[in-house]
Amino acid sequence: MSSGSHHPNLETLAGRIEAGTGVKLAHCYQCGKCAAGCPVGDEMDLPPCQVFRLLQLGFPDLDEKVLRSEGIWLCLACETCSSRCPQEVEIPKVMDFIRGEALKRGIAHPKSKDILSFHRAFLDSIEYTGRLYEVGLVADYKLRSRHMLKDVMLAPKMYIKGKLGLFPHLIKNRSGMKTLFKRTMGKG
Amino acid sequence: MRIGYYPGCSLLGSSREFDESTRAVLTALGVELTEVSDWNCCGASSAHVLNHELSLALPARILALAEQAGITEILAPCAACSNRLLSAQQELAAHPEKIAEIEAAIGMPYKGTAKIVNILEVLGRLKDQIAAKTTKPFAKKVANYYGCLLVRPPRVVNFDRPEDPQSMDLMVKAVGATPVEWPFKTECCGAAFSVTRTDIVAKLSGKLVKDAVKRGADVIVVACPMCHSNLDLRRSEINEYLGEQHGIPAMFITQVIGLALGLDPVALGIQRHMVPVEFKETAAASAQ
Amino acid sequence: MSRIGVFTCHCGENIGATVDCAKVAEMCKHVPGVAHSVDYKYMCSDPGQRMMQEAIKEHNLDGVVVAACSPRMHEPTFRRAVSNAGVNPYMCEMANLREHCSWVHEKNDATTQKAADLIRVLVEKIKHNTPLYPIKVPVTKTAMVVGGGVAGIQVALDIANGGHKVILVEKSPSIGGHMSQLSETFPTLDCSQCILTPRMVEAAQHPNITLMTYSEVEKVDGFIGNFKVTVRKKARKLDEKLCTGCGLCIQKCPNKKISDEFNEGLGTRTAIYVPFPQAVPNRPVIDTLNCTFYKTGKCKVCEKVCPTNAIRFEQEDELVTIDIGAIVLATGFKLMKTEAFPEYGYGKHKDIIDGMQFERLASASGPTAGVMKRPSDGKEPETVVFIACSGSRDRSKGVPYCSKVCCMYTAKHAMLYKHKVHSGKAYVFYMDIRAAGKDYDEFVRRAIEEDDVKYIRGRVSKIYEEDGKLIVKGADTLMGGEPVEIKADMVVLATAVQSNDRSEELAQTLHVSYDTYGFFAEAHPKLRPVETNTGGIFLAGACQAPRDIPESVAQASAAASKVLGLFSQDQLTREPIVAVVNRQAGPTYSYCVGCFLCQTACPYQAIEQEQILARNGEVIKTIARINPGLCQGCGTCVATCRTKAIDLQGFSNEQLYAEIMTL
Amino acid sequence: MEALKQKAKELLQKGDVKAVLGYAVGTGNVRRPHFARTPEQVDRLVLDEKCTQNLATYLTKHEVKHLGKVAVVALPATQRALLQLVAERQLRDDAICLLAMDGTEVKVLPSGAAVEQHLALKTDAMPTADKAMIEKLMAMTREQRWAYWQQELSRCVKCYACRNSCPMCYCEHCTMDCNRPQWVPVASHALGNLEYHMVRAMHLAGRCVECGECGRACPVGIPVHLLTFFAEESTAKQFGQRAGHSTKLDYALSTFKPDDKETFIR
Amino acid sequence: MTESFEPKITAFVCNWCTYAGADLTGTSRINYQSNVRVLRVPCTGRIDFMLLMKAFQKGSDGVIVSGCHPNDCHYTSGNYHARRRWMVYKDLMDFMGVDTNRVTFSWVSAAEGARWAQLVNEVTDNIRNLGPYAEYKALAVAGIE
Repeated sequence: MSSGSHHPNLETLAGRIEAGTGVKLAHCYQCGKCAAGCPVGDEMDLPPCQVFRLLQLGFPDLDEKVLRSEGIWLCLACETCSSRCPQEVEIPKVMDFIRGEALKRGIAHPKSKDILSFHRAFLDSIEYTGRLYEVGLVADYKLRSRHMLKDVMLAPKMYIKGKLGLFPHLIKNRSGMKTLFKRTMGKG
Repeated sequence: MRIGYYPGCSLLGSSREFDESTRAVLTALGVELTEVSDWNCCGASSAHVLNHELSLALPARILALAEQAGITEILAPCAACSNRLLSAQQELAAHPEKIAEIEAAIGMPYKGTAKIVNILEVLGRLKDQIAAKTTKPFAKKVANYYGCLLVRPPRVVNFDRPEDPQSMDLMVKAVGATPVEWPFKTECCGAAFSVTRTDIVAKLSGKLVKDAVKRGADVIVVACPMCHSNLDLRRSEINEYLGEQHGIPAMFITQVIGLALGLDPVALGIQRHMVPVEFKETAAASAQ
Repeated sequence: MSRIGVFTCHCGENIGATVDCAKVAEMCKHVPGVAHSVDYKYMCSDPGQRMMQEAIKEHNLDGVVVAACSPRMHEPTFRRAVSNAGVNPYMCEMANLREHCSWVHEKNDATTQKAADLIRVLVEKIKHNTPLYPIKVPVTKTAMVVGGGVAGIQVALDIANGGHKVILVEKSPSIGGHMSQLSETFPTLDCSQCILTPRMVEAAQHPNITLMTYSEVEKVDGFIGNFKVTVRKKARKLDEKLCTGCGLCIQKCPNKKISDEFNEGLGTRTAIYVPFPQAVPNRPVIDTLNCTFYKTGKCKVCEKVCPTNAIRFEQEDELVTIDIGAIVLATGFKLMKTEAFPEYGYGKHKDIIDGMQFERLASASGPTAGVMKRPSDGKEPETVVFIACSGSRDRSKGVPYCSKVCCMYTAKHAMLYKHKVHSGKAYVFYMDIRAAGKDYDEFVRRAIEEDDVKYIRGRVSKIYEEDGKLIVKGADTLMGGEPVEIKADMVVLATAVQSNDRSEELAQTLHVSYDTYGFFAEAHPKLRPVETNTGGIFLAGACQAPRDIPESVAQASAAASKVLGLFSQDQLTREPIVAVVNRQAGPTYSYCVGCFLCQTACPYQAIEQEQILARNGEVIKTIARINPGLCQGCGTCVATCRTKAIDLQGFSNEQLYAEIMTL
Repeated sequence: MEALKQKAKELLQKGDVKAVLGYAVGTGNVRRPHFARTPEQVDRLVLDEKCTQNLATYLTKHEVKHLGKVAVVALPATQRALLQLVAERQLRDDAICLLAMDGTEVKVLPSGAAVEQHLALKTDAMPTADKAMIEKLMAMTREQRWAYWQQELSRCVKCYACRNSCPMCYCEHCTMDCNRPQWVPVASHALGNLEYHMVRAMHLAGRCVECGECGRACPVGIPVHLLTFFAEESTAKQFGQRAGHSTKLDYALSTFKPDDKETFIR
Repeated sequence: MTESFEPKITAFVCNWCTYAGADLTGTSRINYQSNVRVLRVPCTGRIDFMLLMKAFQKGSDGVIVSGCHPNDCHYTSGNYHARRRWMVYKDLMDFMGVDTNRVTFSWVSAAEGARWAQLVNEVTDNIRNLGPYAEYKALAVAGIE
């Protein structure tokens, strides 16, 4: 008679987070241990516990405050928080999810641009070659981020140390890689 | 011992010496490495940020290739790679309903049977042999730096203990080094912000370098290419941030063992570091 | 041929308005075996009962069906009435015409027919009823209390003062438990030993109390009123009767560097020792794991110096079996150790201690004589951080529950520290302050307002050592998760209260149920809080869940009152609704084939083995026997038995079969 | 075969056992049980694919118990039966001595523990034909199944051959013999037959060692073993406990887990 | 037959939960159909599967078996044993072609008066739709004659 099964409400962000990551926001009881141990906690405008608090209430304006924050882009996924969380909440999974949500809504924090450029350049690199081509990645990142001068001093040194290949490593089955990206990212 | 080998992208480029020293040491110990053919990038540090499906499919392709080659155990020296492979494998084991979609994406069957091991696990099995073959004891004071991805999240990696891990400490002891007691073995170095937020990397890695020196370490030993990049490639930024000049080298555990086994430093890629591997005469060293 | 009387009750309008009671009575007259059938306005009234009793005599009835309300309501009433008229009470059954018929159905013929059906079924049942007699079980009026902490002492004293014998069993060498280790107690800050030791002495000297210290319960047989408990008296290695407790052996023992359990490892003791100066009984024990003689075969200094020659190196454990009527479990708790905290250094930092260690540091009788000195270097700590909820409310540490006492004792600790080190700084990291209790919240406020203890709402993520200080990395969630870093000299973890070691083993020995965390389970969380599901076994104190002293003592007195209630009768009277195993003449002896598949089906471990012996003592057959003292009459074994060798009195196979065959 | 005889003789000669129970050739070239009490009688033993009977059935009989310790030529199902009989305290562990074939080798299994170990290496799959038949029945509509069993059971004459051949039907006083109350009608009519076989299957759920002896024993060819097989499989599937795997009693229907999963209780 | 068919329903209920729950139905004056006849036993653990067979033999068109919810058994575990027995028995009945739609197992607590009424009504309606249990009745008649 009684049904114990629980279905997340997909109308709410909290519900979509639960459906997408398996993390139930209500498990967070605001002890702050995540914020206390976070290596970038003092850099964040919203530390992880605040992110959870704002999302827990389910008010759209508070959700948006989170999605617009810079802090969510600073999460390094170092898993310090989740491995110490007394409630075993997988916080980095939620961070991944809400970054995606912020992008989808087009309200990601302006400072996320650099970080995003890097990740996009990274994935573009492997989409075409199968493996990460570091020189290409950095060049591409510079174009995207317009930080043209960054690290110009480092490259020659690395080249001397034999750490920079001039040509990308291509895998054989590059069409397979294309398919893989197409089926997961939905782009071709 | 025969074992599958997934070097990952960093080991082809910025961390070549990790690849070189891993191959050199394992060959010297009689381990035969079978490289996964036509492997791709695992997507580490970027795929999971942008697309969850992709962060499953990239590692799944590697694991499927390994299965096809009959590999039952894969060594992924890069901590980020081994972490991503394990995460994907466990998620697919917990959600078998996702496998069909992943198989379609990678265009081959996926079973998820190969066991993924990190470099410390493999070296740990060979510890007695390493101790026995040590000809040039590495008589240094060592700050063992494990970083995040080797031990966290504990539910995924299930390796060593999540705080104050011991495996690398035991390993360096086996080759004559003295591990220093320090609290930052698993603090984050800034990882993927190496390129984008060098300021954060300088701050986080700076804390590590400073404390290691303070506690009397001669060298910081790592088992992760990302950690190494931040502690080595980014040293000038670190020193600039700290306003102090720290020349303490950062070495891969495989290099340390290689030196102890008496292998050629060049074959171990020692010369590739930005911070030169040079030691002051220390008490520990002169005692030898 | 049975002579059964049927008495149909109108229950005023309650039945009468819906069911045609007169018609029912008339219909029942024609049921075979019914000798008398009438209807009446109120059967349960005095005239109603009298009428029934007269009818029994007049018509010489041997069974009665009262068709009225629910048997759960008036079965005892009518069975008593029938009994007073000289018919066995179990020859009376009730048909539920009210709750199951008139109140729930329309007024029509079908409802009246149903009423008659319900009666007919029971008439057939009664034809197969047999007179049953209440089971009388003698009661041994001696109680055993397991655990000699404050709860156990209170139970023992209350029962003893009620005039009954008590055996108080304690596993350690002295009674007193955790309370004897405490410095002061909240919320009054009175000295723990000052209030406890008089009770300990009172228990030791009470003529009705026998102390069995350094002893453990090994085995329990029997049932309520009739337990047989085997206690292992561990060898103290001395003759307690000869020993005067002079302490010379302790002074002279050369082995002085053993970590002291009573001082939570913060002090040392000798190999022959009493746990603490006020120990009751004041008799030492030899710790054979650490004693030089047991390790090397040489020493025996204690034997040489003992003025009464009381040392007995060859003494062995002794097993004693005692008849007991009731058992009270008061085995207490343990605290989670600092080793359980990876993020706080796995217990490797000496200056990170648990709450009980702090009690010893603060205690005037402790290793520092109550002077605040941190364990690592004996310096006075200038900054102390207290962390509440250490391991409690922490599912990653396997303890999702609240340990209940930490909020209060952490406030007390901070206060005690501030009273001893006036210039010191005390910080408390907490999640919620749970100070529900008389004068409790006022106490916490006092710590904050008068003793200037800084409360920070947040958990601590990591503690590490740097330059002789402990760096405590926390966050203040009231400031939006702002990281807070405190350089402390000592950190006190209010670690989780857990069930005692081996509590599950003890529960299994006693057939008492326990929860996921090893705490003993009460029979009902609200209405039977000190009883267990096993008759005659009761609970007191923190062995059931985390409890503070006032609660433990209250629960102890409650458990004692239950025991005294049980002991107020010479015999227990139990309903004869129990299972029985069929017996026959030889060569069959019983339908039971002795497969004992029923044994695990019984929730009460009431199924025993019985050997049928030949004259020469040879075992002919082993069959099941139901212990009527333990059986509660559920009948699960009956439905499990293939040979129908077990039957349930009052709900027998024949009775139920007859009922169905009447449908 | 010679190895078996050799072992049997050894056991008898050493006085370890009083008799060896095995198979011999009976009239019409059938295999019948054979008690060999002397080395000479051992020579009549045979063991081939025609030997199917579960000999465990005999060991609980008074007459056999009086013989003293008996070694049994034990097929896998016989081994399971013996373990279950020990678990149900009908045989003493030290009264067991089995002669089991392990490939071509003869093994003496002198205790329950040895049998457990021996059996642990084997997988006991239900005969394919029986499995197929159960599947076929389950694919039918309920009405078809009812009709099938009514048809089959209509031939039952209540001779109790199934019960008597079953190693687990050792009860001296069977439910069928109950007359107060008379749970199951004695006569072999549709109701009595259905009830008899239902009761037997329920009583073997969690206890059936799946030898199929009852089915082979039926003189009118009713596949009654499918009922007990089904009950045993249903039990094993739902609770993970199986009969005849251990000398420790682990009877699914007198144990439970608080989270046993079913779908039909409202 | 179909129009005037009133099913005969037998309920085996435990004393502590469902019987008490049915008492509460009465106390709460919740009306339900009168086809059911309740047999009281101490615990669902007491309910021998043969009682169900006997109920069908005596012409029941439907049977209800009900007791305490898991974890609420007055005898702590009788209902758990009962549940296992039913899990196997239901399978077996189905295998032998007995109509398991006519047997309803349920948990009704002492507090669920309304639920008892609802259960009885639902079962009664359901059995009324299914019609008389002719198959078994034919069997029983053959048996008795």
